Amino acid sequence: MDSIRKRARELLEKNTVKVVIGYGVGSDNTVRAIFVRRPEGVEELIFDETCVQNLAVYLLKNEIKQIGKLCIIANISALRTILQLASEHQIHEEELLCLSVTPNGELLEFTGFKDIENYISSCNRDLPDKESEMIKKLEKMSVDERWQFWMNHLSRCIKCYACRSACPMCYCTRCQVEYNQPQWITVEATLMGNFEWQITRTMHLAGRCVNCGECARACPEDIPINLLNYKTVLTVKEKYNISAGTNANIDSVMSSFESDDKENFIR
Amino acid sequence: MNEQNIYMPYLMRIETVRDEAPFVKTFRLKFINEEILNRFTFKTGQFGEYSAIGEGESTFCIASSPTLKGYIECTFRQTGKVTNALAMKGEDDVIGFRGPYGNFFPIHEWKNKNLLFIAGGIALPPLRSVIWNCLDLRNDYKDVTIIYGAKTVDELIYKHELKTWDERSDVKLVTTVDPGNETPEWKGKIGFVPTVLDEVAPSSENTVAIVCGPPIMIKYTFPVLEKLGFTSENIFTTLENRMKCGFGKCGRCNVGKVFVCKDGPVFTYKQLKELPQEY
Amino acid sequence: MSDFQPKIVAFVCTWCTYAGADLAGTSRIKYEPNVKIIRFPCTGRIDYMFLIKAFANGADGVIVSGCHPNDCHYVSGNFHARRRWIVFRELVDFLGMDVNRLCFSWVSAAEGAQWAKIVNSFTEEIRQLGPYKAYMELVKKDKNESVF
Amino acid sequence: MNIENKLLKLSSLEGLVLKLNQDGKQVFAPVKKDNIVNFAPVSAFHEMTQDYIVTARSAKFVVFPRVETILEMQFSKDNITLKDKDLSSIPDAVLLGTRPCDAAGFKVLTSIFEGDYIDNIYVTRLKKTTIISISCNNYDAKCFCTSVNVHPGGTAGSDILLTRIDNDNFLAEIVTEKGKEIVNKFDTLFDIAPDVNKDSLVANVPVEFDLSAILGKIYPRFESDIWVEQSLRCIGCGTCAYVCPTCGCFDIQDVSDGHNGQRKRSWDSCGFDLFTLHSSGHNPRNTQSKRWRQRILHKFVYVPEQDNILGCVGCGRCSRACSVDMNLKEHLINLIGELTK
Repeated sequence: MDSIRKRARELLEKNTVKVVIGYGVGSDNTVRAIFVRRPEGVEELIFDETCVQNLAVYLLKNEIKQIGKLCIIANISALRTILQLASEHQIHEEELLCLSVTPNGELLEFTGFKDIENYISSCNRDLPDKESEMIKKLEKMSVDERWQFWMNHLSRCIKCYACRSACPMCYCTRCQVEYNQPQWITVEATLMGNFEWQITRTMHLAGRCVNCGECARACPEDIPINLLNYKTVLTVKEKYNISAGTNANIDSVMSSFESDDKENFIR
Repeated sequence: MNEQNIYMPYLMRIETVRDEAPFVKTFRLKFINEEILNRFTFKTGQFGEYSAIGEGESTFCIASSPTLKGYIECTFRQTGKVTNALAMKGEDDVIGFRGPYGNFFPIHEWKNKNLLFIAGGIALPPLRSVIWNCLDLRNDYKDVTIIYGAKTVDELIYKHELKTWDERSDVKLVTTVDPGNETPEWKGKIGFVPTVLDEVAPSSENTVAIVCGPPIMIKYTFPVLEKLGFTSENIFTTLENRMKCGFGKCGRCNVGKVFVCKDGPVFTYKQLKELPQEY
Repeated sequence: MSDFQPKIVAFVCTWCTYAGADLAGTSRIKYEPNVKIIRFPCTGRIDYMFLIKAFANGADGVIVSGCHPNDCHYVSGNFHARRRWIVFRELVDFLGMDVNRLCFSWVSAAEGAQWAKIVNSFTEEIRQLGPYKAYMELVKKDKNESVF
Repeated sequence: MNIENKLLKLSSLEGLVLKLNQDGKQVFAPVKKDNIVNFAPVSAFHEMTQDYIVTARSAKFVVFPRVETILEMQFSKDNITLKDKDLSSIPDAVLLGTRPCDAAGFKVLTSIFEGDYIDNIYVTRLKKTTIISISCNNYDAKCFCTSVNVHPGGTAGSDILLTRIDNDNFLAEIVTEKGKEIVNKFDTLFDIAPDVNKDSLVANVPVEFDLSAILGKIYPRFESDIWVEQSLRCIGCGTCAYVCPTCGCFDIQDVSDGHNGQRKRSWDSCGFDLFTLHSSGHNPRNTQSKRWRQRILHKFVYVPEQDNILGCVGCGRCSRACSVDMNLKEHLINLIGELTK
């Protein structure tokens, strides 16, 4: 933690960066994002295993971009997001600086996307155990049971779009649901609309999701929507052997192809 | 019609459809229900919620003068789902209308004054209502000057009425188009509305200015008017913000403390100066 | 065989399957009349939302069909489509939709008989499955008066 | 009317829930499901949980559903028929277990939906809903009702307010005629009130800030940087507005299949970019900081000035639901600090 504060202070004092996006103590002993712009502010920075929010969501927020060059204190999810965003040409190496800490407390400073790629390749990128088990459990259910499971959950959805806002990969300035010619998905939070919205969200994130789980964490109704994304993560990995957020120079999975993609259902 | 449901539109039949400019249409609408037809009144500057039933509602001003009885007119540009659906309608089709909502231009306070109308592009409809209202009470007012500009000659709306105004000896009409967009036959001025206003330099003496246009035009027109000596309480404009309900409930059209739908849409420049830039 | 006449919507590419279906017709091959064909320029244009909306509007089964791999008129449209379908099929299966009601096929312009065969067998499969009640339930809920 | 006190035994409350159900009323009460407490229909008292500070979502959905058909339309070949909403189809409902802050929230919603144009759908729903609140005997760090003039034992907005005396007994304060009707109808369930000091029975929520330091003072700071500062970490979802008991902003949309259609009113949030976007592409509130400012000013300036009622009841739901910890209480305290600088 001290090493992060020290480095952040240096960066701010030398004016190398204008703002450090990091974690700080929130209300009631929670952790939240903080934006440090003055060297003396670095004392508020913390970094430990409770720092789970994917701060990369702030990299594309206009009001933060306007401040100037950014430094982000990134956990593994955020690092993977940065690579994925880079592969989609949303961020550029010279615009930001990445700091991170290894599990044994060593400060990492990434000078480029290549660095991040090297580090990520040695990290655990698997889905969390709890969710993997849940997916297996759901897969074992009958179709009807699965349908019931999702209908129960999705009937609670109030269409607050917290899943979309919290997702660092949902950076479209105008979302598909905001177009009304045609109105693909109802504006109101009705069950079918909720169902279609989740299909849309998941399909748009297929091959791009870095399984940070931010969508489910943001959901005020605790709907396990991250399972949908994780399912596509597994599909993409199994069928095409690609994991999002490991390579800054990769074509998007859903807009590229191999002429021998394997499937067994097309007649 | 049930008076109790404030969201219930009146059904109106389209009497005529007129193409004003590319993607701009004017509907003449008549209430289907006789009772409402006879009862309905509005004041110039007020607006309504027009619905392409099954597609949604859209907000436009009432573009005809209140002095004309039996019908109202609205002019709109096709920009989205509802306006596109409306544009598909033809004569004898039925649309919905709720209103009138909002405040109005205090034309009775302008008696014996000169009137200066300044409009840009698709913002002429609200002023058209006032212009005709005042022209129908012509003896109440002194000089009437209209400065109207659009991007291109094609985009000037109400072309036939511009002609009528031009031919009238008691109206001074100045039309202008953006530089570079004039056609060889173009007889009017060339330049942006604020510049042309500066050129024409109407006297501010005993004069009320009524301005309506896109935000950028309004922004540059106010200083010119002030330079010409207009006081801020003698400059009127009408605002528009995204609206859903029209009566101050849906919570989106407010500019600071005031709701455009309830406290507006007509404001003086004096009032606007005290409001934050949320329009 | 039950009396149920399923509604089936087929999204097909104009260059291969549509021509194939045409060939089936001109060759006077009889096949089940339950299919309503919607023609697209390419399978790459067939958005997953089309399939969802077909079910929402009362389809009991959906066929998606286009050119065989390497035969796409636009070179790679069907490859892109295939990637999309693989992910989409897995996803809707995971969401509890009945993937047996989705039929994907490659039918070329020369395969009129193959088209008739696919339509016949798929119609029979859907007939066995019966109407898609679960989805209709969802649509009905959507039209409910008010949602709390 | 004067508030009348009664005693309601726990066993009688159980009976009351059954009887209300039998009476054809839909009873909504806090129910715990998947560890979240929310209002849901209950048929018996035991389905209701006692273990909650406030529910995750507010109770406003009973009078202001998240999606509501406001009128229906039918299309034939050359005719369009509009069908008004059948107000008599709105069911009688009872809200049991709302907190005094929830009840106070209805007052704010009412001030929005009444006024110059009276929204009869809302008014009818409210009229057909009896609100039986239960005073708070506990609170958490997100609660700040007392700071915004709402009391954990306050009767405003409730028809009947229950306050727990001990394990088996509630003090029932009959606040309105509607509450009185329930008491009259089921008078065998209510007993004579004991002499208790109610204040000692309800939670003592500390006052955390001085409201007068905000009221009338933030509007001049419209252009202040504090709005940008506070909203930097806001990600712009609509959660805060959707869980709020006083947020009444809505959207109107038509849904139609070409033969039949409905015009629907649904919740909307000022946190969305689309909320104020013009068709020209111009957006008066184009950044998150402007939208955050709108939210605060709406609650603490616009509603108080227009309707003479504070737009926030201090339930703290927005702060609990927020995934990025936009803590309203903290922001208000921070705002006061800025104002007094």
